Amino acid sequence: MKAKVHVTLKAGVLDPQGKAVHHALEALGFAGINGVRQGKFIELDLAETDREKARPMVEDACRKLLANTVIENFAIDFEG
Amino acid sequence: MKAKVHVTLKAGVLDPQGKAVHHALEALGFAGINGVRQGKFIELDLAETDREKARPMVEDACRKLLANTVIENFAIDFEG
Amino acid sequence: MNNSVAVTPEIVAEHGLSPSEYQRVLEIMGRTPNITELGIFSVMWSEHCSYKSSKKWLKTLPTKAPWVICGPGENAGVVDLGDGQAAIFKMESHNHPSFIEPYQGAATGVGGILRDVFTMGARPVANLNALRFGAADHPKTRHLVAGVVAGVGGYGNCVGVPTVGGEVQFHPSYNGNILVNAMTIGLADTDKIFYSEASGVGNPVVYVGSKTGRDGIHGATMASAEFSEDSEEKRPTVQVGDPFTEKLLIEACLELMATDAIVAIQDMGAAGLTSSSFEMASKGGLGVELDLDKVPVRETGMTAYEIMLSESQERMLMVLQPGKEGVAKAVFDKWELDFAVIGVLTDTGRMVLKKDGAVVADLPIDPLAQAAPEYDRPWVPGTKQPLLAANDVPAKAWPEALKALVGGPDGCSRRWVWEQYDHMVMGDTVQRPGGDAAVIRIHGSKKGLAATSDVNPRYVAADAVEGGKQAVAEAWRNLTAVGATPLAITDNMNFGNPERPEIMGQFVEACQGMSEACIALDFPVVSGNVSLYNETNGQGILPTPTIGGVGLLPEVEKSVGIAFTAPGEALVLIGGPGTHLGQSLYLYALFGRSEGAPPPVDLAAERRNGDFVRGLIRDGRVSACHDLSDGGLLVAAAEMAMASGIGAALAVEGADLHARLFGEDQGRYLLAVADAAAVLAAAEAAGVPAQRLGETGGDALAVNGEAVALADLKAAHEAWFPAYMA
Amino acid sequence: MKAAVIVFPGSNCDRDAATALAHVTGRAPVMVWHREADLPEVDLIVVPGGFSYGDYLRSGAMAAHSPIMAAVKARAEKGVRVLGICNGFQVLTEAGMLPGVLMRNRKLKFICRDVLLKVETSNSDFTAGYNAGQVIRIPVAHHDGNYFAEAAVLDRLEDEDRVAFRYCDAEGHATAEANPNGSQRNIAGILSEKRNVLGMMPHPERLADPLLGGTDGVPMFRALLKALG
Ligand SMILES: Nc1ncnc2c1ncn2[C@@H]1O[C@H](COP(=O)(O)OP(=O)(O)O)[C@@H](O)[C@H]1O
Ligand SMILES: [Mg+2]
Repeated sequence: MKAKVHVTLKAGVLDPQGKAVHHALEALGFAGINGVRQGKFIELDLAETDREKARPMVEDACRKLLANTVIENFAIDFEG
Repeated sequence: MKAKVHVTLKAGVLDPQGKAVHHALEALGFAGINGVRQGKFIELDLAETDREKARPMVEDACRKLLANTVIENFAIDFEG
Repeated sequence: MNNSVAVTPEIVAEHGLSPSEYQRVLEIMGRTPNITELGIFSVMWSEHCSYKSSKKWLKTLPTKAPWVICGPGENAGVVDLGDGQAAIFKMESHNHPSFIEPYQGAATGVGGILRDVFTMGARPVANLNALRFGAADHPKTRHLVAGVVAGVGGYGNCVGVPTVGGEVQFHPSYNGNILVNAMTIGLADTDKIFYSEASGVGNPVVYVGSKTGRDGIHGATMASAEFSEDSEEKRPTVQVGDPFTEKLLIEACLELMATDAIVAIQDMGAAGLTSSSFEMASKGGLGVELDLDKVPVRETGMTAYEIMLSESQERMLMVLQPGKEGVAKAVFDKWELDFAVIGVLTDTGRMVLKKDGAVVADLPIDPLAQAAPEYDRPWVPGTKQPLLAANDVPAKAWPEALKALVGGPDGCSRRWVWEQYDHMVMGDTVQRPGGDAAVIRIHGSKKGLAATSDVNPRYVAADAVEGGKQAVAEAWRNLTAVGATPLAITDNMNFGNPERPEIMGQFVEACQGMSEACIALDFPVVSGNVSLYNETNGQGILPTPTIGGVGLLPEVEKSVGIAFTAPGEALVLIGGPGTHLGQSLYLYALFGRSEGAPPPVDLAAERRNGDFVRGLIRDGRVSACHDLSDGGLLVAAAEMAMASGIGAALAVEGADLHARLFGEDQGRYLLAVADAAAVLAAAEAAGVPAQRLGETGGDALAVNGEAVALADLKAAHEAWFPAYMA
Repeated sequence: MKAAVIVFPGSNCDRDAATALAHVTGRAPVMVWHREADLPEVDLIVVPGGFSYGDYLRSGAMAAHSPIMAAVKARAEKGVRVLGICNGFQVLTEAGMLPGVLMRNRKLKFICRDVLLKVETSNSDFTAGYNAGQVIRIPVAHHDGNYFAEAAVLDRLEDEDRVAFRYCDAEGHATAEANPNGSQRNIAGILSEKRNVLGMMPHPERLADPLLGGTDGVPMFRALLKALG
């Protein structure tokens, strides 16, 4: 089973990468973009197949390592 | 409307970040992880509200800037 | 079974083997090769590995001097530094990958050259990079600059080797073909240098580092199509670098090298496991047997062909002393790197590969190496442009001209680039980027190493003999200008398609000019690399023989930089007045003209002037020194002033003031000295032309009473790159 | 003063820190491998610059969980001085020993150059060799030095006189132009509550030898030597 983790910056935290991408897109002539935020997407390939068993473990991994909760939120989905 | 773009390394391309995260998770005692891949998650806030009109523009942005299709794939979803 | 893919004429052609080359394959094998064997022939006989077009001419380069410990033929060149230490260095190109994926292409270029150096037992202590991009206004250029610079920095910064120097140039001939040449210098003890020659039948062959994936397999598209459905997906042509793993590999290899476990070692670079195992066995006159099932792989179902041809990064191959496997494994375990005994040396002279219990390839090593093609490609000498008289070049008011030169793409500050490189890590950087040559202290000693990279491709295009000479002379001069004794060079020969006689002519003539200069300056070639076929749509790059030079400072504290250190010092020009504007930056940048002969190099004068300047520096009589190159006297003076914030006033006489100020005559230096009279007297005694031109001081650069504020010059100088990249 | 320098597999300023310590204090530090669970008895622990474990996820994130960091934390709680430089600062924030985080530089580029710093407090064993308000020159070399913390945290740091250094101009003003990486309130280094832990992005060990271009890093090591004997 796959766990798909999205790590995104909390609202209110300045996102220099997103800002740079936004700027670059505008420079390339892409109009009508109000804003860009950039985050991380981490896919874990798990031996576990039961979502309910996997969830606490993945949440723990997010809190301990994958996200820095001072500035980031995380969201977990499962697939397969 | 939001366009959510996932940029991931093509299969077969070395993913040093994923490798490092995998290794670190194991070191932290998380077992049962077969593999980790890390990608980018980019959220574009668009003025456009029609998905079919927005798609070609976002695809173009992916090809021109957000992904290097020599080593990366991209996927686009819309929300809102 | 993939090894059963039939070898058809199409597949042979797809592997880049000509019919006559394939005929030789058949003779050597005595049968039709299977696909894995064909792949091995193909990479071993490729231009990249066999140097088939260039070998004949490379052999003419001077490679010897009493201080050369090891010249071309090993992973890198080795020169003696005295006190039991050696410098090991080489330059290598990663042009094509950097054009496709600038970040990873450049990053893996740095990774590759680092391995060439530490594989010989040296701790890498400095990196340089010579970069050439298309015209600044070409739509791709900015993106390529951003990616390449980030990639060079990303890799070097993480492994913790300072990137201390290099070059950046823009020219439309590189629009479709950028050049990324990376150089590494390492330090080793002379009694602990490691070579690639295998020895000891029965000794274990060991694989260490990262796992093997399907990276960069350049095999035939057709053959690959049969390997799998989604072959596109599985065969990225660009490798991704992992500098952290490289850092571990450096530490682990150096740790193991401190023991007596290693017999021979070779990095897996181009053509990966094939060329490393092949070259080690070939040099030792031995055979090798590998069990491909033991090779650590990152993906499932890899075929013998793929394993042998993969160009996955951060891997090394070693031959160990018998019984030392345990010692070695413990070191690699400590650094958490893969370690596997994958084979053994044999006395058969053959390379035998096994997979899934069966022999999948069996080829003779020596005949394959001996029969590697070597061509004497037709060439024609280049048409030499005539000398261009100074009065055929329009004169422009010098303040405007100077501002345009120091504030334009080719003359502006490269700070935007080198501030992205950690140039201080390792704590020995004495002269940071921005001067003539970088200087690092040899750790724990009073000595220093100087390093530079140089070539003026416009000169080479106008006259490859003089241009080749000039590139070597300029490297020598840059080392001299910091007070170093030039020791040796590495070169990176970047040219177009050698099958065109005029391109081959450029190569031949550049080698000829380089040789002359190397001999006259006692500055031999100890390593190098050739990159041919740099062209798109029949449009070749400017011929670019990049020269990486290394020099030694007996007392590093005596090195001088380009920045003035005090007001009120005399400015002394060593060498004659400026006269030559042909192919100058003045002519090119201000008038868009590439005309005339490049400045001729008088090697005897070059040597005499340089030896004199070095002597003055060593005697502590010079406080700042800059050689005159692009932009001539006035650009040099401006750079010295801008670097220090101290102005200068010059009095320059004679007709054709623009040539006096901006001429690019060779063999010249501008010095700031406290005692001008003594320096002029010494110059006269040594037969060296020297002239007092003025004095340091103030906050402007003045010529014959007319002044430009330093602040304005500096603003122009620092503005171009950041504004361009913003 | 006995000092230890922690060595992660990707540390690359460990030797530089050791060289500077030995040069200034006359005594070479002990190098301690990241897998050790225990530390020798020392007065100062340096967590050096580099790329601890490659730092591909977030700088310092993985190192913060290494066995040795548990020991470093325990010692810090007992009052042992801990100096985190560059990656070391990132590790200390990720380990929760200092508040806030170091994000990607505002301009997204790695930046290596000398910067000017205003010494905000001389009230610590690290900064006692400088005068408060003094402007010093020290190099930075980082990709992730953009200091972020919530406003309340920043206020508290200031109230408690725990901002050690700020990026500034030649006159000591913490201007936006003088800020190389976008750090909030131009913060370049902070102290822990007990003032025995300092994290800073600039590299004092890189300017502790005139041959390398300056000696503004020396007073830090001298002050530590003075305080710790
Ligand atoms: N232009 C050159 N001048 C001198 N030596 C060269 C040149 N090109 C290649 N060599 C030498 O040929 C040998 C093989 O080069 P190369 O295949 O690039 O090395 P590697 O396999 O280590 O990458 C090296 O010793 C190199 O120094
Ligand atoms: Mg090599």
